[in-house]
Amino acid sequence: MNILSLFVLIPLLMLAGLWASRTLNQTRGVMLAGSSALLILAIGLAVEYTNLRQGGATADMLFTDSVTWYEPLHIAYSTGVDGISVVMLLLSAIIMFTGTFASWRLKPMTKEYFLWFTLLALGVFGFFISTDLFTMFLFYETALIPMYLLIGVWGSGRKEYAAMKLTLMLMGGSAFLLIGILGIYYGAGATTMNILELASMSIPANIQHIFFPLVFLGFGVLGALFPFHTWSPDGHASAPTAVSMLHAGVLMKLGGYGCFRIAIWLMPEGAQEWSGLFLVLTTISVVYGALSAVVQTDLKYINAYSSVSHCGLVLFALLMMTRTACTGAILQMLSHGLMTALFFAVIGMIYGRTHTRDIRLLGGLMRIMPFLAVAYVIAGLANLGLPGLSGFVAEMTVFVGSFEHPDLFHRVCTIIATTSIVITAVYILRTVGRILYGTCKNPEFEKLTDATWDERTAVICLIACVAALGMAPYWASTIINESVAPVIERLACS
Amino acid sequence: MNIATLLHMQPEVMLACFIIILLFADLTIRQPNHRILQLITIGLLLVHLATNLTLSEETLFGGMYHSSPMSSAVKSILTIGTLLVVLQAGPWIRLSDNNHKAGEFYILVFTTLLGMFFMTSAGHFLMFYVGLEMASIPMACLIAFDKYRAGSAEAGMKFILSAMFSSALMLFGISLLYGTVGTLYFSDMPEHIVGSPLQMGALVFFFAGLGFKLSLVPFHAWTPDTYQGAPTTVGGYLSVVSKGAAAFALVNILLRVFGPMAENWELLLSVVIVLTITVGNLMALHQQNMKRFMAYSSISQAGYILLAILAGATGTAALTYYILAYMAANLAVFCVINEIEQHTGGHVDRDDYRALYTTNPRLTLVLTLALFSLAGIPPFAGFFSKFFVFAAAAREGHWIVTFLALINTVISLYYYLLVVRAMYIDPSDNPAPTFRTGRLGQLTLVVCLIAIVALGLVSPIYETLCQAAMLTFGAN
Amino acid sequence: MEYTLYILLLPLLSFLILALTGMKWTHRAAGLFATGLLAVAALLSWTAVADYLALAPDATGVRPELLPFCFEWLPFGHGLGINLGLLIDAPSVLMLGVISTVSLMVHIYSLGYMKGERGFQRYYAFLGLFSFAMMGLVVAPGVFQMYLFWELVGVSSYLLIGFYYTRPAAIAASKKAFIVTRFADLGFLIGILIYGYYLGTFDFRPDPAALAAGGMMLPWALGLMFVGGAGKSAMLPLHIWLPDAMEGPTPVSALIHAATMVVAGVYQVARLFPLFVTYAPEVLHAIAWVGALTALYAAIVACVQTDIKRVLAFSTISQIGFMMVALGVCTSTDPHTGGLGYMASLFHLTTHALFKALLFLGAGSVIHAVHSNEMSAMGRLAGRMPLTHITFLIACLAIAGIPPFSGFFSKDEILTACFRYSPTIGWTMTGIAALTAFYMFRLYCRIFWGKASQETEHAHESPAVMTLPLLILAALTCVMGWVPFGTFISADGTPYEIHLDMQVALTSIAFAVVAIALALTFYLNGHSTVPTRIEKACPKLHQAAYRRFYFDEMWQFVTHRIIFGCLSTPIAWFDRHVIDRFMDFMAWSANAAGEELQPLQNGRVQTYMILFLGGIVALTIILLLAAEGMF
Amino acid sequence: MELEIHVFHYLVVSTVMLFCGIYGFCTRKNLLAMLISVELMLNASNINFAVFNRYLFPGQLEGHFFSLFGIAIAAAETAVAIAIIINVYRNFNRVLTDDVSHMKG
Amino acid sequence: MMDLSLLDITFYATAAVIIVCSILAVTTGRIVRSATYLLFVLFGTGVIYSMLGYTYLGAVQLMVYAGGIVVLYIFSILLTRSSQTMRYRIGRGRLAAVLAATATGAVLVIFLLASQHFALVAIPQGVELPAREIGHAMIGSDKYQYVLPFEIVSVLLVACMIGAILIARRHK
Repeated sequence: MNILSLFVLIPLLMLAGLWASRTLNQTRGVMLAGSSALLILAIGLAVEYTNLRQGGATADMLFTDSVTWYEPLHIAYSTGVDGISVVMLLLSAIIMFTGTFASWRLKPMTKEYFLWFTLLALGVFGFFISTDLFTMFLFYETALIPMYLLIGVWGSGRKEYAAMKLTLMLMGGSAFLLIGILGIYYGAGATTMNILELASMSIPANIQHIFFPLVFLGFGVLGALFPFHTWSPDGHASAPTAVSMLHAGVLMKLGGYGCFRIAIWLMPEGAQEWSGLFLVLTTISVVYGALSAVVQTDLKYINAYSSVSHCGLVLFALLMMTRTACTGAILQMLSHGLMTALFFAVIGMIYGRTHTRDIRLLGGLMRIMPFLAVAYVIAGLANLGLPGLSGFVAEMTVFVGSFEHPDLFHRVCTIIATTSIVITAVYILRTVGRILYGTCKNPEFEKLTDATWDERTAVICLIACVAALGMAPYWASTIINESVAPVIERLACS
Repeated sequence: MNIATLLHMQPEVMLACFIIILLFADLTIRQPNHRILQLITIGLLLVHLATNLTLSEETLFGGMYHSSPMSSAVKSILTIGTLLVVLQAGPWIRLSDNNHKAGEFYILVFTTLLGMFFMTSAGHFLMFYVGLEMASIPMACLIAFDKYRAGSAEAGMKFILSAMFSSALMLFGISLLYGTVGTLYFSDMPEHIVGSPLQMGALVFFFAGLGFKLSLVPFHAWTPDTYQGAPTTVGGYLSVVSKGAAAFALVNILLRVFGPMAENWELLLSVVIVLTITVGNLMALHQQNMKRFMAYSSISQAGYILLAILAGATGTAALTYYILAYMAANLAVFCVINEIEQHTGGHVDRDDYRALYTTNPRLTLVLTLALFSLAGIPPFAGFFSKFFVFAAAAREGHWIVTFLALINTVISLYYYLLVVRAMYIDPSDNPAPTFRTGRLGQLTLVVCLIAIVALGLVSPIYETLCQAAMLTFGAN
Repeated sequence: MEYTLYILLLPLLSFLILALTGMKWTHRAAGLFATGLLAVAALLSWTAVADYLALAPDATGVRPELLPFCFEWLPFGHGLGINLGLLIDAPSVLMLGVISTVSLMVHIYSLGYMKGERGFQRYYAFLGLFSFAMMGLVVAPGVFQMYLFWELVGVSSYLLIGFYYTRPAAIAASKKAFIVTRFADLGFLIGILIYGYYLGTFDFRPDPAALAAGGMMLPWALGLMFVGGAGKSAMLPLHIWLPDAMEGPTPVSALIHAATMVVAGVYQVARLFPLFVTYAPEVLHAIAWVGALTALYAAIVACVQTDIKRVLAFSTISQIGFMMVALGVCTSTDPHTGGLGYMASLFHLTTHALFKALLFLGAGSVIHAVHSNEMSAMGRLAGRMPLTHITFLIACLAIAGIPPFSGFFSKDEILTACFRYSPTIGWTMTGIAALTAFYMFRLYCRIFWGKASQETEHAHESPAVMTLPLLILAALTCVMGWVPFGTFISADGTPYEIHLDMQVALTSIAFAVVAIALALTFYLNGHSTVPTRIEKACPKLHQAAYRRFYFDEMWQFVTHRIIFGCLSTPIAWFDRHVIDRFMDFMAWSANAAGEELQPLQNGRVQTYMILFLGGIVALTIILLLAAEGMF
Repeated sequence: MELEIHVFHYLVVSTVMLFCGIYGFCTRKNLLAMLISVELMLNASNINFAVFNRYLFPGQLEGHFFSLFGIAIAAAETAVAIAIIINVYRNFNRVLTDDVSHMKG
Repeated sequence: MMDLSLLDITFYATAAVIIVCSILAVTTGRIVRSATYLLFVLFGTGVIYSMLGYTYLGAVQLMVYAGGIVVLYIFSILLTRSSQTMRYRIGRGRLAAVLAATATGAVLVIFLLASQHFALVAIPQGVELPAREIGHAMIGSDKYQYVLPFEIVSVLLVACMIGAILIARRHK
């Protein structure tokens, strides 16, 4: 039994356990045990992976394994991880762990909620461990659909609309994706769906030119690529806390990861051909998202647009196709995942108390709920790229890497993209100033309490991770950088 | 001719014997006998399923009858479908209006099934035609089975008139074909098929007849009215078993007879696929009545089935697999609709399903998963079947059609989610009361559920079908 | 000198401990704890200064640069990466000494000033963070570390300005400070990117080969980096945040917005000075003009402000302008031939840090006594607050350039350097120096003399814990000028003997004395009508100066009207109403198409069969046409 | 004695018959009248089979038998259709398509 | 101008009757007449079968259709009082659509048939298809023999009978 399969097996066991659970405490127990197990597993994997690498393992992917599944189509359940997957798995495990705590007191239908939640996590983990096109796609879609119910049933506001919009747009993206996958498979004349083997084949350039944009767009929708990002504000605004966390924290990363792992790695020539157009779109995403966030009045909208901007930066960096930029992109995924989860967690907790997310109605929370307020500030600072927190590391890597591209057009795009850090500061500080500082505008709020222990656990975990990545980025940066290398080499050859 | 010949067509012969057994049972067992008859039918179908193991290629009656591993597999699938339909018929057939007609119901079901068997293993157009009619005419009786319900009568009328119209046109098409070819044996025809204009016309006329059975746009219009009016159980039967047989018959004839005209029928199919999926989806958006809704859903599903046919020999395994996966999901949905209809006094509107989760969580879950499977959401069977179909079509280079079909999955997801939304999200003042599903109903749902989950994850099923397809059509 | 690491770590420790557990501490314990840690850090810094100066210079008189600690923090690949470490050389130890000294003074002072304030622990935590960041900035061996701590400094400044977070003005000011500097930092960042790309390193001392190859892009890199420096150092037109930053507690203003953080820009240019001089002299001279303009502008505005902290803030801007000018007028690294300004600038930076901190702390003491920032609430405080008065006077004399106080010496060097570069700039700076003397004494008079107000009735001298730092700083101000600064620090590291250019010195003294005299006549007794009359004579000018020449309004216009009004709001609208609507439209059109198709399904078999027939006919025709090759 | 009529002439007759049937089916509102029209359509194909068989492929009796079975099946169909129409009449009291079109949309 | 033999004339006369009666059957306003015209068409078809030498087929045509089905029609017409409801006609728009579709279809089919260029063949008259041959073909199981469909049709007819009775039977 491969260690990686445990990432799928544990959620499956959790699903069974949840199904069987009869009381609220049993449900929580299953979730706690399962998500802790996953977290430990992810950490263990990270340690083991690092050891192996230091021990001189040079294969592109480690822990590879493959079980033939559908012989006629060469579909296999193949697994394998490189540095990128390892950090993504770690991220997912962290978010799932904290998400469990963030929804500790969720009502009603707690059991069902966690069932869907775990199914979503199953999809995410499966996606990151897979190296088979079909299996990846399978897990990808598995992760998408629970969103509908999670938002629709447990969400708030215009939840039905938002849930439907999100699901349909993402599924629309996956329609593009599927045709792209088939294009790769048949275009390469392949006898395998394993990415590692496909990467060693060469797909004809004309095929790449057709299917690269489809795959990129397919994943790009999930990565909030302009102009297909509009599901994100509504979806995030309506989703319950932990779902926002998991969605913005992990699910949106599936987009970036897929773009890198499938679109760019397998179709380098297509990537070169199309990078111009997509670069423009992602640059727009970066600036546009940030500018839109400036005038929003709903906390979650602000953060959703901020996610558009930050995830745009991920795709932006990937398209720069330099090693440093791609490393930066992955770091940005990691960092954005953590800090945006933190953000959504805190926003959700504030919303749970005040029942409003309108920044015009909030104020003076620093005095009423200092813990949450401080957490919010930290999340905000991480978002605007304060050194010592994760955002800085990621953004700097992205910018330095993007600037490595000697082309003037790329340079201009980079410079335009850097302006987002100023705009980010504007909307973060505006929000902080409005809701945390100042005086309380609603006497009702004076009675509100600060975070409970479960919420504190979630928030502290996330802050710790954000700070850890921000202060000691060497490990993450190095293992990502190593793993990015094969892709860049392939790009360079094309 | 000898007895051995009959053994080679054992599925059909057995089925014919079953009809006689049922006839006698119906006459000899005292009324009300619906429960016993149901059990007998189930038993007979199980026996049939167990004994249907022919995997060799057989040509009997001078080419009139042709069975292949694939047709054998299809027959098994159809039998399973029928079994599931019979299993879920309980709550409906025991109604006081119907319980004395149970014998007729099962006989008619068997007759139509027999017709479909002949349709799928025909080697001659006459056989095919007779099989087709045998699958249609008693079906009309089944549709009009609730004869004191206006809807059922109306549906029966629409079905029989449409069926006659389409079969007349198809007959005309066959006659034209005969005029150009000079024979009606499938195996002798391809050498005379040259793609002359008259043959093209004949192809379209013939295709329309099967398009009617498959409810392809623009030959689909009877479908919603019929599904809505027909007894729900029959609706399920019609949507799955009848469609499956027609699909296989179509691919069989297109490949065996019209093989030289592949270019023509690929174009024909492409147009019809896009129309079918799109129109089916668009029309389904506005449906409130669940049966009608499922009718449109089945129209759009037929488009995907056709997509597999478009892939030709490559697609046959995907086609059969698709039918299987579709059958599991669709019959689960119809079973749930039927249960709710029978337990709430005929409520079949989507609004009646509001907040169903609060009262009947398990039923809701089954329905949800079935709908997800229909929409092609992993890890359910529908996802795999759709993927295989798309893969087959893409492999044959039908990228644009595949792409349009894929885009359409998004629309279909929308309307399936509307149902899910009604059940989980929308509030309701008086949701359907909590009720217990009967044993056989539960069994149906469990079987469907297992199929929905396991069909995709367990690969040997598809691989077996692939082998059968390879043996039959030489496709790999 | 490995212990220098602890100079950084101690404030950080103070920050971390107070931030994580501060709420559980008593005010007194927290304050003493932080102060104690900082005192140790300060002691270590002084030791470091001493140790460094004790190092034997090499043959040319240059002291070695030490790198006691360095590690790769974040690798980027291609040999690039962010290295964190400590670069110990003359400017950095000097800065360490200055920062830790002022910071210690402020820590001690705040024990009294902030007594009883809500969030006292938080205050000390932030002070610790700031001290850590500022010292990290000055010891940076590379430009990226500088940027990193630069941002941290910015954020601690933000947190401290917004310390009174329930006051709307403080919130707005903190936001403004951060965003304006952040905007400037964008330039810094892009500069760094260019620097790193073309020179292949982020170190301050790039490889000569790389310099030769990538040197032509260096003016851009340096110019853009200076934008960052200009933002931090409140150069025109990015100065607008500094006056508003006075909303923070006064000791904070003393530490951050007078002595240390705001001179980061100067320090940055000084750090990059060799590159500036060699590869981008034109940028350097542009900096000089920016500095001169800023100094002039700020001095004029300072003359008419009535909030004492604002006056001090503008004076700070003006003085930083002096430092910038000093750097900008350099033409070589040799202090004897054209590199004098470098030494002068850093000298002035040091003296200014001390006397400006003194001024602010003194002002804080006054504010503490009268509970107001407005001049109108003060007057005749000399008797009531003798210690404050004396120390404040010393500082005023220092800034006015009256010997023997420290300001005189450093300013004199600056003016000398200016005159060497160009008489125009020399005379301009001399004039500005006179203006400085004028407005400082206006301030002095209106606080300590002039008319008494109601608030002054109950004013009394501050506690010892506040006056002690004043006295220490005053003492330093007195002696600092006599330090042979040039022997320790010069542009190329070689010792330089400071000698007064008597002509320049006398002129500037004369100007200063006249200006002081004028100020005393106008404001000493508080009855002179001259100022009012001048005000009346040119109301527009006065108004303009009072409103700081409408820079805030301009920025307000740019940010609110253009960024918010013309970009953000339309984009948000566009997103909701065009892009999102387009997605909705697609859904809607599918729905509408479905509805349009409904009539076909009219329930009549005839219609269905017409459709059927029509379908057959159409399909046949399509097939025929296709066979004819029509498609 | 030989009959020398071009096949085409028969085909014209059958085609006209077919389309008459179609026309009738689509224009009539009475269900029985529609059924009568369908009879015409079915009959048309039968003629075709017989004619093709006799004229073009006289060797075997395929068309002949097709016609024969066609007649039988048509009869069966008609019987069932009439039964259903009678049932419709019982339910609706009328046999007009306009009345029997409650299900639509 | 080709000269017409008696047989030709018989054929064309029959064809004319068939066409005219077809048209009348679908246009007449009285349903009983419609059924009668249908009868004529069926007779005409029977005549054509006979002319082709398929006397057996002609006989079946007459017996099953004329003897069975048309009678069934008449009964059901009376049973459903259909004669009263024949006045309802479809709207003009739809009529135009039907006419257009029908006419296009007819033209298309005739065009297709014409494009095939069937050969002109003469068939001998008076040569009947022997009933023995038909019988052999009907019960044989080899190629060109039809016992299997024959048997199936019997099952079909049984099923239809059961179904029709089920539907039409009035009481429980």
